[in-house]
Amino acid sequence: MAAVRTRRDRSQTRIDDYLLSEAQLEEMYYHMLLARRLNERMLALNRQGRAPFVIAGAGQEAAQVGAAMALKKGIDYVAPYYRDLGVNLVFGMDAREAMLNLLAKRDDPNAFGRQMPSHWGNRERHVVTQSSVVATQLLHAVGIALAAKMRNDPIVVLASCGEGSTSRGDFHEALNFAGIHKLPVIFYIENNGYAITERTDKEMAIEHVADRARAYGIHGAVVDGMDAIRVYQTVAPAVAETRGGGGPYLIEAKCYRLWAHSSDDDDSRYRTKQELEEWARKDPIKLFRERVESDRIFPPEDLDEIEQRVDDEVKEAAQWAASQPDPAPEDALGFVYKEL
Amino acid sequence: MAAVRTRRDRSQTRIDDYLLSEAQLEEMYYHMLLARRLNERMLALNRQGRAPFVIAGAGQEAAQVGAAMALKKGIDYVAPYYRDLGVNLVFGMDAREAMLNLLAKRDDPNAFGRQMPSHWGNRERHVVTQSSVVATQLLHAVGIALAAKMRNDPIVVLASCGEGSTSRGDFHEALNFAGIHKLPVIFYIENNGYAITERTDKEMAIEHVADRARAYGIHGAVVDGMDAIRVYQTVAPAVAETRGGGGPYLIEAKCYRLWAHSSDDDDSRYRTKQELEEWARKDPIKLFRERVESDRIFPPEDLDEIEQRVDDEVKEAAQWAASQPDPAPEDALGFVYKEL
Amino acid sequence: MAEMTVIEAIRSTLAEELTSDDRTFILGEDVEAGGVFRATEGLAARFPGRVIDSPLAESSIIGISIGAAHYGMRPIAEIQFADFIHAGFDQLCSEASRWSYRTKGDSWLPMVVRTPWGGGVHGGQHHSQSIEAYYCHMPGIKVVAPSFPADYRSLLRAAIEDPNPVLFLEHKRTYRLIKQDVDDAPAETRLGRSRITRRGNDLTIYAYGLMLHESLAAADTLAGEGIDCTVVDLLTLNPLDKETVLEAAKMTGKVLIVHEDTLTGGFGGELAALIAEHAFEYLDAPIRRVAGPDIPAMPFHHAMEGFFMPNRDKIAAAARDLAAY
Amino acid sequence: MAEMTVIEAIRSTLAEELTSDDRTFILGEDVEAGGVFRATEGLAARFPGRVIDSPLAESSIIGISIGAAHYGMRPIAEIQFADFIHAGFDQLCSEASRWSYRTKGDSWLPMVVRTPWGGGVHGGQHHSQSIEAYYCHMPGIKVVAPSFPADYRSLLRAAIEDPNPVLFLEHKRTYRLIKQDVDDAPAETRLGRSRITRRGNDLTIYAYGLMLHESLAAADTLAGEGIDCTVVDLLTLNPLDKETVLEAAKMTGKVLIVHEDTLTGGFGGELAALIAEHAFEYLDAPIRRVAGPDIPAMPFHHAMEGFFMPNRDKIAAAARDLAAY
Ligand SMILES: Cc1ncc(C[n+]2csc(CCOP(=O)(O)OP(=O)(O)O)c2C)c(N)n1
Ligand SMILES: Cc1ncc(C[n+]2csc(CCOP(=O)(O)OP(=O)(O)O)c2C)c(N)n1
Ligand SMILES: [Mg+2]
Ligand SMILES: [Mg+2]
Repeated sequence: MAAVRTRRDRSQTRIDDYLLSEAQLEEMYYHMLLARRLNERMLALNRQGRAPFVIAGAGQEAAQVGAAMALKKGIDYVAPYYRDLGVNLVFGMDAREAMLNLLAKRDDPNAFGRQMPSHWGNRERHVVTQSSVVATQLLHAVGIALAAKMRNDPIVVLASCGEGSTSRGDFHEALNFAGIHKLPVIFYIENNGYAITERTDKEMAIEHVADRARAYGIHGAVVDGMDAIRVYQTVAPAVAETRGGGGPYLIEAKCYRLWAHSSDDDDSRYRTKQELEEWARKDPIKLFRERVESDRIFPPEDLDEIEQRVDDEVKEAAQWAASQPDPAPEDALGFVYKEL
Repeated sequence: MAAVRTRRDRSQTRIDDYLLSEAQLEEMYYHMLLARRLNERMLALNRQGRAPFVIAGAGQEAAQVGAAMALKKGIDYVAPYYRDLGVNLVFGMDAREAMLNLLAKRDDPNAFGRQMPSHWGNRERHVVTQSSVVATQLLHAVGIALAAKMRNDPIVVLASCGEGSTSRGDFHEALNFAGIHKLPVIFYIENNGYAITERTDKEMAIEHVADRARAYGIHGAVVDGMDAIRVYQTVAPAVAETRGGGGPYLIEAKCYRLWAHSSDDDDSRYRTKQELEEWARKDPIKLFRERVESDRIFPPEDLDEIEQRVDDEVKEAAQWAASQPDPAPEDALGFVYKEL
Repeated sequence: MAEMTVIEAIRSTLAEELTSDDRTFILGEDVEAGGVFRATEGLAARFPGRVIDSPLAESSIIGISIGAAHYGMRPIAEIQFADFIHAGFDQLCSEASRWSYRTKGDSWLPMVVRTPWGGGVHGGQHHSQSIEAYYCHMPGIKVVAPSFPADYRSLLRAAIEDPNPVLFLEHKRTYRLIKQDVDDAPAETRLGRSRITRRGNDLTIYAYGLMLHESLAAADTLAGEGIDCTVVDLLTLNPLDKETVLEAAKMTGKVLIVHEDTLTGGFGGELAALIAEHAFEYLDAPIRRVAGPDIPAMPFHHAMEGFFMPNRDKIAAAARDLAAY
Repeated sequence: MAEMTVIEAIRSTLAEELTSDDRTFILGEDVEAGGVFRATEGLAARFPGRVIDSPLAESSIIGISIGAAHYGMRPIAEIQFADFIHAGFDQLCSEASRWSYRTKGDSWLPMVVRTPWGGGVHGGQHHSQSIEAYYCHMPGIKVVAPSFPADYRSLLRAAIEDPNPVLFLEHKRTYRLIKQDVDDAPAETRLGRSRITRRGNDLTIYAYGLMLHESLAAADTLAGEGIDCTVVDLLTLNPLDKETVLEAAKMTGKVLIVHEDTLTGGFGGELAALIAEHAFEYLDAPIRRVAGPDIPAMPFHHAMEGFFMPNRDKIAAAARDLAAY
């Protein structure tokens, strides 16, 4: 995990209401904010014609960072999906790498320019490589959990996807297998209300994806995905339970896609300004700051300082990454097969 | 539907306890028995080396005939699976055709020798053609129901498969779509306890497949599939409700596969004689006869006469079919594309 | 006469077919809002209830279309990107392709699966694929890959009217790139026919989709150098118009097969094999193929994408070699 | 030395690999009870917890194997019949084939998918298919199709030890039909190599699986008629041993490609294309293919099945024509 440069030594002691320490809360804010600011910069670069494609997690930072922080870095695995910049930051990606990924630079540690941006993957960091095909990763997560169980490794795998992606057969097959073998997997659904243009009622006839847990004999939970602290407080005990052999979880984080689907999408054709404005008021980063400020966890200056640090990092990273080498044309070749 | 030659004119009036008339009960017994005796003859032919492959529905006749009788022949559709000889008999297949199918004769109206036996299909009779690939037909049924709904045709589609087959992604995708569009489909699961060698606990972590209905916002029901009358009484109202726009049903008929998976399978390697004997006592045909006899619906002679008639038909059909023409080698060609 | 892009040709044909045949309907992801390429823009409002958003599930899009077609409708399924059709492979291969065969024509499936394919749009591994080779090895499925707007119109109409499952491949790079004056009257193109688009005596180039345009451009350049090319627009890939393919090979004795798809096991192999068997005596040179390299799929970065994509220069270079042979 | 059938060769190799490498395990339908062909008979008892019955869901068998392989295990997946792999096409194509490529080797997948393929067993449309063409068009997947028990042993071991996804095709008709004395010592066969099994100057036959045996039988007959055939056992189909393929073509100048799979778009097209490009100057005759007819899949009835299946007589007849050319 990228070291979070704390302003002063934060307390490691849990704050009762939060179940999180000051240090963790700072990390939480830092990662959420970094995800947002990186995404903003990425979109700006796209609008300037300097980045061909952006797909972002704006509105889902709390869902992502809160869940990822409930895992043990270096031990647990994540099989994330394209919006999960927040998850990746928690798992050790830094701003520079995020920018290398955006620009498909030769040294992007995720895909070396071979995949679209936001297709994560890093073996050493336990981030499972992913394609654009949604929901396939749920089965990979199950396979990792099966293997770990066979080896008696006490790990947990968190696999995430959008609510629309739960319509695919692979979702069913993954949860079914995990249920049968009581595997240590958290299926984590970031329900942001849309699958590109389709609202949730086009994807399912039920209100909560999490209600599907019963169909597989596994645990289900719904959490307010705009509240990072609640997310953490929901996912952390589930992680502990599944690690202890309690079987898989299906957790649904209710959130909202604050931006269009991607830089190629025009969302004005299928949703109203009014809807957007309503949700903007629930912005997870804004909410978080308001809460920790009103609870006086940190002085506002500290939070401002984190904001400043994030801005600096993003700016520096964008500049640095732009100057990094592109892949050569013939870098298209190689590694079709692994040689050991 | 093949005319059932009744011994005398049975009453068409419903018998209160049964919700079925005498005539229907006779038809029910006739079709269950015909299915069983045909399957027995088929297996005998296989053992004599005269039929290369048999896959039978012994133990599931009540589940099949009871459900099919709840539909409107000529109007409703079935998308059956390989064990569903009983469904097909109710929908109009006769003993001769069943034997043509077994022997892959040129004039088998299901597949003209092109498919393995028990791969049903007959457009005119509203029996949807099926492959060996399990569960694909659930989606075809949904497509038919969607089309019918678009056309305002008040039909119902019954799609069946085994409990093992519900593990496939297509099961999930079919139920999800049907739920979203409230389509007139009955997903009918014949839970016979085994998927070849695998018991149900290898296929799912829950006890009742029907509990999955909730995951799709549709109705679910479990019924004793060894009792044809109960099956009818469960399926008939569901058919009426879904026809009226009440949305799809997932109905699970608990039954038992009395024989090995197929003529190629040796079930002694994975189940005990004792288990088989216990279930043989619940043989759906035996149970049915006992009940109508003790309730004095028909005199025993009538039932004996039906038995005799069935035996005669099966014998005649087997002989007749054996003498029917085989496909010529070059009949392998043609109809790759439909010409209109 | 009106100038139309490829996407306009498709959209207008869809509208016409929805108007003229009430058995047609559209099923796919995001089609109600117009689809990601806007092929169905405005249609949901014009044809209420007949443009249907599917859940995000490709096997179901195909499987449900099969059922609806069996019932007598004429579903037009949209798979958002060809790259995502793979989850529907089973429904296409095990079911759709055999529906007529296994019932000896008792049942049949008048259905179309439209899907954008091909690269050169910065789509990376999963938004650039060529999928035709898989489906050209699936008797029972027809595969169509037009290049010009007028052919998109006539072949899409023909596909919808055909009683068989048709995979209708739309090269996404050409959607807005290629324009053509299109007659109001239906063009003559029929399913199952290829067309000799340009005639020349020195060598024959076979192509489809974007590569047909690149091949024509290459042929122009080569003409200036005194190399006269025949260019065959294959149009329907399965079943293939063997007659036209072989005629064109025999005419020039030298053949160059072009496709964007990766080389090994690509559709070009079948073309080469046909020619090597049935036009052998006419051949004056080795059969050459220009195709994508044998890597799983197109990389994202533009430099590597450019390396992957065949284009007019690579085609012209191979043609020069061949002409000089 | 012991005489072994193909199925015994497979079973014994599985047992050896489970013994020698504790990262290996078996996942598939009915494998605990031994599988429908008894390839895994007795293994569940000998290796508790390492022979795992999967639910009836092919996409999950492949997808879960991917995850386990990524974690460092060596899963050996069984797809009960090759015909049912289609639902796993997406996991193989979109995921397994690209795992190494898209991470530039940061991640990789040491996994094997074993599956019985081929016809002649009265299996009808869905228990007889050839699937190799699809996967030979998938760079990143290795495809192996042995013919002799000794090669089954060495190539299955090599497949399990390979760090890449390998599709291991077992011709089900040969399971009990083909026997061979097998050394205790590992055979030399390596992934990626074809073998010239028989040498003759008149023409070259390429084959794999059951058809290799039929080709050898045809070659015997033809030898009695004074026609001497070279027979190439392809063994690994993807990536292909181009060197051996071309060498054998150049040696005789006449080539006959044999496969059970349907003709159009089959693997034979690629072979023919390679030869027509890279051995063109050596060719003395059109490239011939003997293959299944272009129908969706093998019909059930034995008369039609016989019509479908290539065999020694059809191969010999084609070879005679070719020799006489
Ligand atoms: C199998 C597949 N089909 C279609 C697509 C195209 N596509 C990309 S994202 C997306 C919507 C996903 O919605 P959801 O799962 O809710 O995730 P979100 O984007 O809302 O986070 C679609 C249809 C795809 N990537 N994969
Ligand atoms: C997709 C697919 N995979 C595997 C098979 C092989 N197979 C045939 S029947 C069967 C078991 C089916 O079990 P279930 O659904 O419970 O039906 P049952 O045979 O018990 O009636 C299997 C695995 C198949 N036909 N289709
Ligand atoms: Mg969403
Ligand atoms: Mg069963």
